Amino acid sequence: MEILFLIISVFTVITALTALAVKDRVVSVLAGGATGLFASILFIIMAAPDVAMTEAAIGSGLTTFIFFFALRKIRRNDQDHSYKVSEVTNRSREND
Amino acid sequence: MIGTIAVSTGSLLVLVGLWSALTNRDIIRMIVGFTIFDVGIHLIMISVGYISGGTAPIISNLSDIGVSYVDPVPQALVLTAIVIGLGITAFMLTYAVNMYEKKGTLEIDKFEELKW
Amino acid sequence: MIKKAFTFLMLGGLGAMLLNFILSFRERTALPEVAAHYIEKGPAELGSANIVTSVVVTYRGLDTLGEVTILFAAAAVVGLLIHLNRNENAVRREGSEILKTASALLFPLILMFGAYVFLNGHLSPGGGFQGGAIIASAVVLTVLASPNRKIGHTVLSVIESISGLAYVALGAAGALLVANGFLDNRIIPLGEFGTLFSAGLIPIIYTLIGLKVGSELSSVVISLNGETIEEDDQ
Amino acid sequence: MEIAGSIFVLIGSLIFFLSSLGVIRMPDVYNRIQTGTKATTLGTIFVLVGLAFLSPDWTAKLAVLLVFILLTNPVSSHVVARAAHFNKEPMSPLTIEDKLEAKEEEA
Repeated sequence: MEILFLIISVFTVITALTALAVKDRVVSVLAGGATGLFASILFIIMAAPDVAMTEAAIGSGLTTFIFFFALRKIRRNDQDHSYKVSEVTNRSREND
Repeated sequence: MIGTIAVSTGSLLVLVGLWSALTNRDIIRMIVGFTIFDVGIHLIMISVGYISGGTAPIISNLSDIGVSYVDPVPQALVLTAIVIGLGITAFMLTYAVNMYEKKGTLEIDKFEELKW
Repeated sequence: MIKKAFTFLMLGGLGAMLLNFILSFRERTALPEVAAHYIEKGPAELGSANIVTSVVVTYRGLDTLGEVTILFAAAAVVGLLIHLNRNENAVRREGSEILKTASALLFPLILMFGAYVFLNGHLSPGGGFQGGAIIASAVVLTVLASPNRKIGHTVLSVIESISGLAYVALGAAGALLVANGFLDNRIIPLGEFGTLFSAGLIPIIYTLIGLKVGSELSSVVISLNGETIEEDDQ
Repeated sequence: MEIAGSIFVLIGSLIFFLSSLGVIRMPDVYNRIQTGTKATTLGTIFVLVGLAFLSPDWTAKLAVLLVFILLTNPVSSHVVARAAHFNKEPMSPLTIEDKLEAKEEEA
């Protein structure tokens, strides 16, 4: 059981680091949701099924949905959502 | 052993989330950092209530004696904390959307009104 | 540059504190006094098999009331801020026939599953918060399947206010009738341990919490899904 | 009983492994969705049947789970593929026919 716990902990940290390092916003949001999902497995092993259910349904499911709803509002004129500083600068200049 | 691993994982998640929230230039990814921070805090709280070899605090039989259960109080706290976390995330995202509508960008350096 | 150094310094300090915490962390071998009381006396006192439920609903019920209030405030602020500029006439691409049929079929099933989860909150893992999240996910499914349907907030707000009012009223009844305190669940008989209709008020209150949380999360989702005015690049 | 259940679970996990192999192996999004979903549906069914053998008193709940998976899994993969199509994800050059595109042009 400890080995399984250790492996899933490593996965949790790896997905969190992915959310930090990756360039694409969408992938970052998805990696954040995956962190919650792996953490809910950890909660089950630590004998907390209530918390695991809540984390899987709310922390991982609904939060990701809300992020995507917000991203859909944002992406309307930000078609190239891969994040580049120079582009953002140019666009704001055009708006001025 | 499980408790120690869980506390270490939670601390790493806290650090990663805070790092992401502090150093990113993109508001959406700062908010993702905050959710990761949340998950780390929840892991630490649950592992403080963990008792090695304990079972979940659900009593199927009143006459069961000698079964060791884990602490239910941190679990109840985390249960409410997760739901509040969703509310706070929705709130932050609403602000992000409104800021985007005002400025047309999500880059934090472009919001210069509050700079000193 | 200074900002970066400050960030490093802060994270380093926090990391050192957490490292210290990890190194001094010892797993508990015995329960603290309060938790031991909850586990030993809880089933006999309140009749709920799931101790987490009895802590959430009764022992720390006032905390839960405050928590639901915070969620209500968050939902209200999201609705207020996001509705400032809403375009009612925007048309979105409809979902396909398969998705619409499946969502019409699945919507009542998911609602039923949510009701199952919060009705059995005192017997098995689950409860109002989880059931509310499941109900909100059913609403997400309909919103995604037919995005052009206008979903009014009226029904949701009516359900939300009625369940909130009933929650506070039942809590006050516990204080007034039994005089054991706010949110006492023993104003109706406890019933047989381990059956669906047991544990006094706990299933009723958790159902109310489930309806309240479900309608609040659904209204957050619907608000965030609402269309905004398309800004043309001038 | 136990051996039969274990064999079913083993077949299920083998199908999972093959599906993940297919996700790496396939050339474009649509083929990946196809391998992924087909094999996860079948793999989950096998694992659930094996669990029903291993602990017979869960059978009713596992049957409900099976119905839910059979209802939702194909629909979700269909929606993902459709979204990828409308997002103009590139197809593999080996693709012969695109019926959705033809239907859109007709309409």
